[in-house]
Amino acid sequence: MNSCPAVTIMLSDAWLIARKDLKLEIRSRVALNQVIPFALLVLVLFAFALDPDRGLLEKATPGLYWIAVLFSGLLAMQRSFAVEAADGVTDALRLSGLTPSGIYLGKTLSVAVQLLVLEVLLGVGVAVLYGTSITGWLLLLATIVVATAAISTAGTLFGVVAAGLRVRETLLPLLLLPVLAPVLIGSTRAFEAALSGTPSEGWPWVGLMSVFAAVYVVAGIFGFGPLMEES
Amino acid sequence: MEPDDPTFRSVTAPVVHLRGAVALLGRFPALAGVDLDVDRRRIVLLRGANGAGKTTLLRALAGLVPITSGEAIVLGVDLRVDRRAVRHRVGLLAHGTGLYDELTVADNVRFWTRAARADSADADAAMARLGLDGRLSDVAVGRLSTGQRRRTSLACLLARRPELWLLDEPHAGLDKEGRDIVDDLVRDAAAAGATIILSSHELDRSIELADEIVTLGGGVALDEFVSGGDDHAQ
Amino acid sequence: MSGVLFAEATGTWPYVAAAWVVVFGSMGAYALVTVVRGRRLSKKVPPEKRRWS
Amino acid sequence: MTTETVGSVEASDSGPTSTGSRTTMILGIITLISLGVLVLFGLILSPADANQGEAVRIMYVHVPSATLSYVGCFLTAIGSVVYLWRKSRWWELVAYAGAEVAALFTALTLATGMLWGRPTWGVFWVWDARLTSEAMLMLLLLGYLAVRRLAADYEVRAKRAAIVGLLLVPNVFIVRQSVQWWRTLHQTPTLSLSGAEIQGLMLFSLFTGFVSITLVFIWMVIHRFRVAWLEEQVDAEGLDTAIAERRAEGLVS
Repeated sequence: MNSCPAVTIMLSDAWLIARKDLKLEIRSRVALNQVIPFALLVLVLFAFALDPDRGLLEKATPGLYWIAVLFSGLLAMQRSFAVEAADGVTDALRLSGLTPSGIYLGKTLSVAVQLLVLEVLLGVGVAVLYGTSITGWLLLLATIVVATAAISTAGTLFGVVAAGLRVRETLLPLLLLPVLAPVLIGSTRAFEAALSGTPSEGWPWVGLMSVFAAVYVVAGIFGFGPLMEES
Repeated sequence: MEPDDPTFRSVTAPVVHLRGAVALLGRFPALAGVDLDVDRRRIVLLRGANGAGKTTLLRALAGLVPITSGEAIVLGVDLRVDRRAVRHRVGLLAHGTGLYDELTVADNVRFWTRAARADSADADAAMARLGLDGRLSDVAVGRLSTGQRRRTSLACLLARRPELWLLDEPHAGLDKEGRDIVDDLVRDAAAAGATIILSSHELDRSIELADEIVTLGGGVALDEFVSGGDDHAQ
Repeated sequence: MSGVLFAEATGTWPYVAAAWVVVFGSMGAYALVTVVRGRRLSKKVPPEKRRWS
Repeated sequence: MTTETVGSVEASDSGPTSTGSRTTMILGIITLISLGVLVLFGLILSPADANQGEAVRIMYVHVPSATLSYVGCFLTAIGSVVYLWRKSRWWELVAYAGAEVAALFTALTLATGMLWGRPTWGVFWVWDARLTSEAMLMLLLLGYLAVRRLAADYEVRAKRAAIVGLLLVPNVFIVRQSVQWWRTLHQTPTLSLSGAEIQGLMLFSLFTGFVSITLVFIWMVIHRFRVAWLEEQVDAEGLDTAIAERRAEGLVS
C-alpha cells in the first residue's frame, strides 16, 4: 500500500508539531501562570455562586468540573493558535512542507496533553475544595480520556476555522461551545454515574463521546488542508 | 511588439514563468498582469516604489497568494493548478520572521529544518554560517535584536536548501557584516544551482549582486509592460 | 365539563393566534426583505448575468 | 389574447429587475394559495383536539417548520460538501441560502414550540429533548452564518463556512442523541409534540401545513440564493476597472 508512507509522514509531522508546541508552552509558562490559575479561580467562583453548605455544590460537582475544563481549555486552544499567528509563522507553516493532517494531529495532541494536565489539577481541586469522594475510577478515567479527545479534536478544528481572523477570540467560543454541548452532557453524566456508584449508566456516554472524537479526527485530517490554505 | 520569441528563450525551462499574472488581495489587484521569466541560477533584483507589488509577487511565487488569471509556472509547477506543490521547494524570507519568540534560535532552526525534512546537520551548519552558533543559539528569539532575528530566519531558509530563494528586502535591519553574509549566501546559492529573486532598497549593493533587474510599478513589470505591449498582458 | 373545556379553549386561542401571527409575519417579513434586496442588487448587475430572467 | 400575454411576459423579463422569474412567480402564487388553504383548514375548519384543545392548531405550523429546519440544515451540509469537493460556487451559495432559511424556520419552531408549551405545560420552556435539540440547532446555524458572513475574502469565508456546514449534520445527530439520552435518563415525562393520533380534518390540516410551508421554504431558498448570487456579481464586477487603475498607477510613477 502506498498509503503507509503517507501515514508515517503524517504521524512524524504530528510528533514534531506536538513536541514543538509543548516545548513552547513549557518555555512560555502561559499555561502555568495563567490558564491553571484561571481554572482554579473558576472552581472557587462556583463555590461562591452555589452555597457549599446546602449540598448544591456537591450535586453539581461533575457539571462544574467539566465547565471549568471547557472554559480553561478554551483559553489553551486560543493560545495554541495565537502562537501560530505570530509574525509570519502562518506563512512559514504553509511553506514548511508539513502535511496539514500532521499539523492538525500534532496540535490536537498538544492541546490534549495540556487538557489532561488541567483535568488532573482540577480533579485534585474538586476533591479538596468540594470534598468529593472519588469512586468508579475506571469510568472516570475512561471519561477523561474520551472527553479530552473529543474536546481537543473539535477544538483544534474550530480553532483553525477561527484562526487568522480579527474576530477569532469571539468566534471560537460561538462555534465550539454548541458543538461541545454533547461532550459536556456526556462527560457530566458519566461522572455522575461514576460518583454515584452506578457506572453502567455512564458507559453509553463514553461510547457517544468516542464517536464524536472519531468524527472530528476524520474531519480534521481532511479539512485542515483547505482551511490552512486561506488566511 | 516583440513578445518572447522561442529562439530567445533558454533551452531549459525557466524557473519562473509568468504571463499576465493577476493576484488579488481582497478586491485589490496587487498584481495586475505581471510578465516575468527567470532562468535557473539567475539572481534577479525586483525594484519599485512602495506598493508596487514586490512583496505580493514574491508571495505569489512561493505559492502563498493565489494567481487568479494569467499563466504562472514556478519550478515546473502550474500555480493555478496546485500552488501547494511548489511550497516546500522555495524559501521565502518575508517581513515577518516566521519564528516562535518563546523558543531558542537552535530550537527554531531545527524545527523548521526538520519540518522541511532536511538533515539536522544542515541546521547546525546554517547557524554556523550566519554566526548564530555558540552563545546565541540558546537565546529565546523574543530576546534577539531585529538583525539577529533576520539572521535566524535566513538560517532556517538556508537549512531548507530551497531551489528558489525569494528574499523580501534581505538587507533590511542587518549590519554591514550581516549584509555581506547575505550577499555571499546568495552568490553561493546561485553557484550551487539555485535561483534567487530579491527585492531591496539597498540598490547599490543589490545591483552589483544581480544579474537582472526588473522594475515593478502598479502591479506589473514595467520593462516588459512597456516593450511587450499589452496583447499578452490580458 | 363542557364549560371547563370552553374556558380552556378561550385561554388557548391567544397563544394560537400569536403563533400563527409570528409564523406568517416572520415569513412575510423575510420574503419582503429578500425581494427588496434582490431588486436593489439587480439594478447593479447587467441582465445577462441574471440567468433566471 | 395570446400576443398580449407574451408581450407582458417579455416586458417583465427586461423591465422590472428583481430576483423573480416566471417560475418563481407561479410558485409564489401557488404558495400563497396553499397558505390560504392552510389558514382555512388549520384555524377554521379543523376541530380542537381532545387532549390539547385549540393548542393543536399551533402544531400545523410548528411541525412543518421543525422538519424544514432540519431539511435546510441538510441542504447546507450537502452544498458544503459539493463545494469542497467540486469547488462549485453555485453549491456554496445553495448552502448559504439553505442555512439562512433554516435559521428562520428554527427560530419559528422555537417560538411556536414555546407558545404551544405555555398553555399545555404552563411554562414557555421545558427541557424537552426536541425543543433543546432545536435550540442547539439554532446555535449551530448561527455559528455557520457567523463564519459565512465574515468580512474576509470570499475563499476564506466560503471554505471555513463549508467545513462548519459540513459538520452540521454529524453535530445535529450527536446533539439529538445526547439530549435524548440526557432527558430519558432523568425520567422526566417527555411530552412529544406530535405524539397524539391525528385523524381526519386535523391530519389534512397538518398535511396542508407541510405542503404550504415546504413551498414557502423552496421559494425562499430560491430567492435567497439569487440575492446571494447577485451579491457575488456585484463584488466581482469592479475587477476589470480595478486592474486598469492599478496598471495606470505604475505608468505614472
